[in-house]
Amino acid sequence: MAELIVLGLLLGGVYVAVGLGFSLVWGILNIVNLAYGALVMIAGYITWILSVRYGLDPFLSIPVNLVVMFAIGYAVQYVAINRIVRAPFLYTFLITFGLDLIVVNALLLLFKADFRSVNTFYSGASLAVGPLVVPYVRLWSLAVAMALAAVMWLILNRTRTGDAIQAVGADKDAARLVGISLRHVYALTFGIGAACAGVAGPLIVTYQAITPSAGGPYTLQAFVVVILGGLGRVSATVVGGMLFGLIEVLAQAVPGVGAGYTNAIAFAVLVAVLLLRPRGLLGRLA
Amino acid sequence: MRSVTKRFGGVLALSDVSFDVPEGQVLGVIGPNGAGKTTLLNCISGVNRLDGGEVHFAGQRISGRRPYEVARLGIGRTFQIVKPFASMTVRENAAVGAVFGSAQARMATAAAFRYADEVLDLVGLAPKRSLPVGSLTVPDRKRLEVARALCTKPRLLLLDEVMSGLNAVEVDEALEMVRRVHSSGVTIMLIEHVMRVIVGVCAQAVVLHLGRVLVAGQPAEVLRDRRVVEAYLGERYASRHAVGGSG
Amino acid sequence: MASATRAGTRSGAVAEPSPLLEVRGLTAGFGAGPVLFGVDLSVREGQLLALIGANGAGKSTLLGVISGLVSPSSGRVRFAGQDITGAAPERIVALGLAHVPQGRRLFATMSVRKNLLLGAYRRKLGRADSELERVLGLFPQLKDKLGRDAGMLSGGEQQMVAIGRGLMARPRLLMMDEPSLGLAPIVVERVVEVAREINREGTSVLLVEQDVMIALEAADYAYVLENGRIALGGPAAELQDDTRIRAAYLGV
Amino acid sequence: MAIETAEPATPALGSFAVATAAARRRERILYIVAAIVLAVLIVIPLSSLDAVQAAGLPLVMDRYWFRVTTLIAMFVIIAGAWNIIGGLTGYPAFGNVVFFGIGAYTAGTLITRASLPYATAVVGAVVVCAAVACVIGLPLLRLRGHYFAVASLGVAVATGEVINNVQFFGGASGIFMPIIRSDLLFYYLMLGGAVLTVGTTWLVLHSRFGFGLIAIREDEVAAGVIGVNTTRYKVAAYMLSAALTGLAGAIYAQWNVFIDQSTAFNLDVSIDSILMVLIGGIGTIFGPVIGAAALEFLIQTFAGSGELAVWTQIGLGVLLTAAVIFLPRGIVDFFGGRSSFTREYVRRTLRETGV
Repeated sequence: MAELIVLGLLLGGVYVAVGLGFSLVWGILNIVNLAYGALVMIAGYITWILSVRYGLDPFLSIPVNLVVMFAIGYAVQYVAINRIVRAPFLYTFLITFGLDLIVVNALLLLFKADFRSVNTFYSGASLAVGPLVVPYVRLWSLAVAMALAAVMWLILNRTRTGDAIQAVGADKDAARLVGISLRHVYALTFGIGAACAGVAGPLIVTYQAITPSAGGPYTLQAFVVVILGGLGRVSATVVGGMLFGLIEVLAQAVPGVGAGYTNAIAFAVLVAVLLLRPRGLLGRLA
Repeated sequence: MRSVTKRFGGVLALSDVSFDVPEGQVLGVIGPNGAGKTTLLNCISGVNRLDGGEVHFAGQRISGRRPYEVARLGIGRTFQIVKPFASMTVRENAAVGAVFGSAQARMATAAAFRYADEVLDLVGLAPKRSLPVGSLTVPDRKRLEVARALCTKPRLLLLDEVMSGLNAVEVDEALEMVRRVHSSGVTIMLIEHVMRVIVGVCAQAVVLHLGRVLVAGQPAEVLRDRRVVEAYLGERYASRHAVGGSG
Repeated sequence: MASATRAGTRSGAVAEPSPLLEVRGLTAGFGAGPVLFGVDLSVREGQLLALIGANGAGKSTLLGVISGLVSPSSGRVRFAGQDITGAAPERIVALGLAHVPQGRRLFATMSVRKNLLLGAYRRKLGRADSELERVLGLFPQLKDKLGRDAGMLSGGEQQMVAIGRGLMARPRLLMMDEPSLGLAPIVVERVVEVAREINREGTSVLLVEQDVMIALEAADYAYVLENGRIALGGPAAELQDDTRIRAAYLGV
Repeated sequence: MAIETAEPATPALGSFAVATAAARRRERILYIVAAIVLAVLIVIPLSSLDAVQAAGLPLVMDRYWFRVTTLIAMFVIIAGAWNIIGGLTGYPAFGNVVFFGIGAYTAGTLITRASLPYATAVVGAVVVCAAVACVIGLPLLRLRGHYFAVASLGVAVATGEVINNVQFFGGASGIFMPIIRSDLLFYYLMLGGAVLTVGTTWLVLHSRFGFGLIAIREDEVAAGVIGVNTTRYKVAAYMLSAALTGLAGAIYAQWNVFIDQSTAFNLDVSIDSILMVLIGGIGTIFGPVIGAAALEFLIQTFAGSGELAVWTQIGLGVLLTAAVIFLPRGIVDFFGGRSSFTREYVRRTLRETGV
C-alpha cells in the first residue's frame, strides 16, 4: 500500500506541474485552454532537440523552455485570444481548439509522428527504500513541480505583477481604473501559463516518449486537477494534483481495472466531483 | 407567508417573515437596500429554496416547488435586473409567456401571439412590437418584463422595482400601467423604492428591514412610523426631525 | 434646456485659466440607446464640483466616458490640456485623473493594503509608502485592517478604501461616484469631510451624488443632470434653494 | 434597420431575430433553394443505376463522389443534431460523438451478435442512444458553461475507453459486420437522415418545444419563471440530439463495415460538427447544412495522405481561429438578413469581444 501512495504522490507531482499553468489561465482569464497539452508537447520537443543536438540534460533545459514558452504564450494571447476574450465561453473554447489543431499539425510537419524520448545516464537509476523502488527521475520531477508551485505563489503574491494579475482576476474594470493595461496583463498571464507548460514538458519527456498528438491527455488531466482542487489559489492546484495522482494509482490497483482505463478513471472522477461539488474542493470556481 | 426564513451562508437574508396578500389587493413591500425584498420574491417564485417556514398560494403549499410549477399555479414575476430573451423580438418575448405560463394560458403559438398583442397594448409597447429587444430603452424593457409576466395569465403578479431607473414622467406612466393591470383583475405585490408609488397604488404596505417585517399597515401611516424613518435615514436624522410616535 | 450658466467661478480668479477637465457636446450610451445627449461640463483647477441628478440620469455613464471605461458616440473630453476622448483608462489615470467607481468595486479577494498599493500602480513605487501614510491619516480606522481581505470590511470601510485607492494615484482630479450609496449618515459625513480636506490640499474633486443636500453643502459649483442633459448649473450656494432642482428630480 | 410596422402573420418562429420584410423574403429564397438542391440530390445518383447506364446516360456520380456526398450528409445529421442541444438550447455538448459511437456499436452488436436485420438494428441503436442520453442527461445538464462542455467531453472519452476494453463489444479489435455493397443504399439512408434532421429542426423551431428551448438558451431562470419545465426540456433536447447522432452512427457502422474505438469515438467528429454549425450559423435551420457541406467538402478534397492531410488540419485550425474572431454568428446569419458582412460588423464584433 505504501508503495502505491508514494507512486501516487510522484505521479501527482507531474499533475501539479501540468495543472498550474492551466489553472492560472482559467482562474484569471476564464479561458479553458484546450491547446494546453499541445503547449506541453512543444516544450517536450524543445527539450528533445536540446538533448539530442546539444546534449543538454532535460532538467537543465527548463530555463530555455520557460523563456521560449512564455514568449509563445504572450504572443498567442496578445495577437489572437485577446480579440475574443470577452466573447461567450464557447468561442474562447473553440479558439483554443483551433490553436491545438495548428500546433499539433505543425509539430507533425517538423518532427513526423514517430515517438521521441530522451534518455539520460540516470534514466534507469532509482532509489531503493526498503521494498520501495523509486526512480530518481520521478523524485526530481516532484521536486521541480513543488519548486514551480512555490515560484508561482511568490510571483502571484509577492510581486507588483502578481498583484496586477490578481487584480485583473478580481475586477477587470477596477483594474483598468488603477492604470492596469488588460491587454498586457492578459498576455502576461497566458505567457506565465505557457511557461508552466514549459516546465511540465521536460519533466514528462524524461519518463515518457512523446508524439505531436500526445498532448491531449495532459489537457484533460489539467482539467481534472483544477476541478478536484478548485481555482484561485496555487495551493488548490497542488492539492488537486496530488489527489488526482493518488486516485489514479489506487484505482488502477483495483483488480480488473488496468492501465487501459487511465482516461476513463480521470473522467469518472471529473464527472463525479463536478456533480457533487461544482465549486471544487478547495478554491472558488469563478 | 408563514415565518419564511432564508439564509445565504452565515447571512440571515429573511427571518420569520409572515404576512398575507388578500386576493385582488395591491400590496407594497418596501425597505432600505439589503432588507431582503428581492430574496422574498425569489422564495415565493421558487427561484430560492426556503430554509424555514412555508408559503401558501390559493390554499396550496407552494414552498419547495420548482419555479415552473409555481408559474403554472398562476404566479407571474418580473426581475429587478431585466432578463429579456435577447434574440427574440418584443412580440415573441411576450408570446413565450402565453405559450407557457399558468394553467389558464398555455396557448397554441397563434393564439399566444394574438394574446401577446393585447397585453403589449395594455403596457404601451404595441408600436414597438417587431423590434429586437436590444434596441429598447430601459423603461421599455421594464414594460416588456411586465408584459411577459402578464402573458402567463397570473392570478398574482410580483413586480420587482419596476420603477427604479425611471424619471418622474416614466414613473407616472408605469403607475398608470400598474393601475390598468390591477383593474384587469390581477392581485399585485409590488417591491418599490419610489414612495409616491406605494402611497399612490398600494392598499397595504409591509416594511422589511434586515430580513424582518418591521411594520405593516396603511401606506400613509407606515411611512410616518418612527421605526421606518430610522431604518431609512438613520437614527440621528429621525430624532432630529422628531418624527411622530412609534405607531 | 437652459445651457450651463457660466456664472462667476471662484472669487479672485483673475485670468480665465483653461479648465482642468472640459467635456464638450458629449453623447454616449449602452445597447439601450444613448443615455447622454450633448453634455457640456468643466471643472476648474482646485474646484470641488458636484454633479447631481436623479437615479438613471446618466451620471455614472458620464464618469465612465471621462475615465475611458465607456466609449462616447460623439463629443470631446479634454484633461489638463490634452484630448483624452476615448483614450484607454490606464493612460488617463497616468495623467492624474482617478475615478472611484460606483459600488466601490474593490479587489475583494485581496488585502486592504494591496488594494491601496494598487492605486499607485502607475507611479514610481518609491513614493507609494508616503501616499499610504497620507491615506491612513485621512482614514485612521483602516490602520488595523490593512491585512484583512477588502471584501470582509463593512460598507463604510470599503468606501474609505475605494477613495484611498483613488488618492494613492496622487491625482490632480478625483472623481467619486455616489460615495454615500448604502452608507450610514455619519460615514457619509466623514466621506464628505475627506472630500473637502483633499480639495483644500489642492486636489480638484468631481463629486457625483444623488443626495442633493450632501452634494450642495460640500461643493463650490454644481451641475444638475436630468435625462442625460445638463438641466442647470451654478454656484452650489445659489442652487441650494433653487426650485428647478426639484423639477429635475421629480419632473414636476 | 427597416422597422417592420405591417402586421406580420405568424412570423416563422425559426427566424428568431429581426422579422424585417427583407429577412423573411431571404428566408423564403432559402427554403426554395433547399428544395431544389434536395430534388437534384435525389435524382442525380440514379444515373449510376445499371439500367440508366445501359441507356447511355453519362455517369454523373462515381464512387468517389458517392463517398463524399454520403459523408457530407452524415455530418449534416451530426451537426444538425448538435445544433439542437448546442445551438437552440445553449448547452454546447463537446462530447456528442459518444452517441455516434454508441449508435455504431449498438447497431454493430445487434447485427453481429443478435443477427438482427440492418433496419431493426438501426432503430435499436437510435432507441438505445435516446435512453442513454436520458440517463446521463439528467445529472449532466445540471452543469453549465465550461463544466457541462468538458463533462460531456469526459463522458465521450471514458465511454470509448470502457467499450474498447469490453470483450462483448469486440474489445480492442472492434466489430466486423457482414458486408453490404451498395453505395446507393447508404447514400439515400444518410440523405434521408439529413432531411429528417433538418425537418426535425424546422418542427422544433415552430413548436412550443422550440420556443421553450430558445427561452432556456437566452435566460434559463427567466424561462423557469414563466412556466418552462427547464429540466424536462433540456433532457428532451439532449435525447433528440443523441437519437439523431446515434442514427448517423448506426448507418455509418454498416457502411464502414468495421468499427473500433478510434473510428466510432473520434473526438474530431464532435469538434468538426461544432465548427460546421458555427461557420454555417448557430441556432438556425440551414446553418448546419451549409457548414457541413462546406467544411466536409474542404476536408475531403484536401484529405489526401501525408503532408497534404497535415496541411489541411493546419488550414482547419486557422479557419476555426479566424471564424471565431471575425465571424461569430456564421454565414447563414448574413443570408438570413440579420446583418450584412460589412467592415462595420467586423469592427463592432471585435470591439464587443476584444480587449
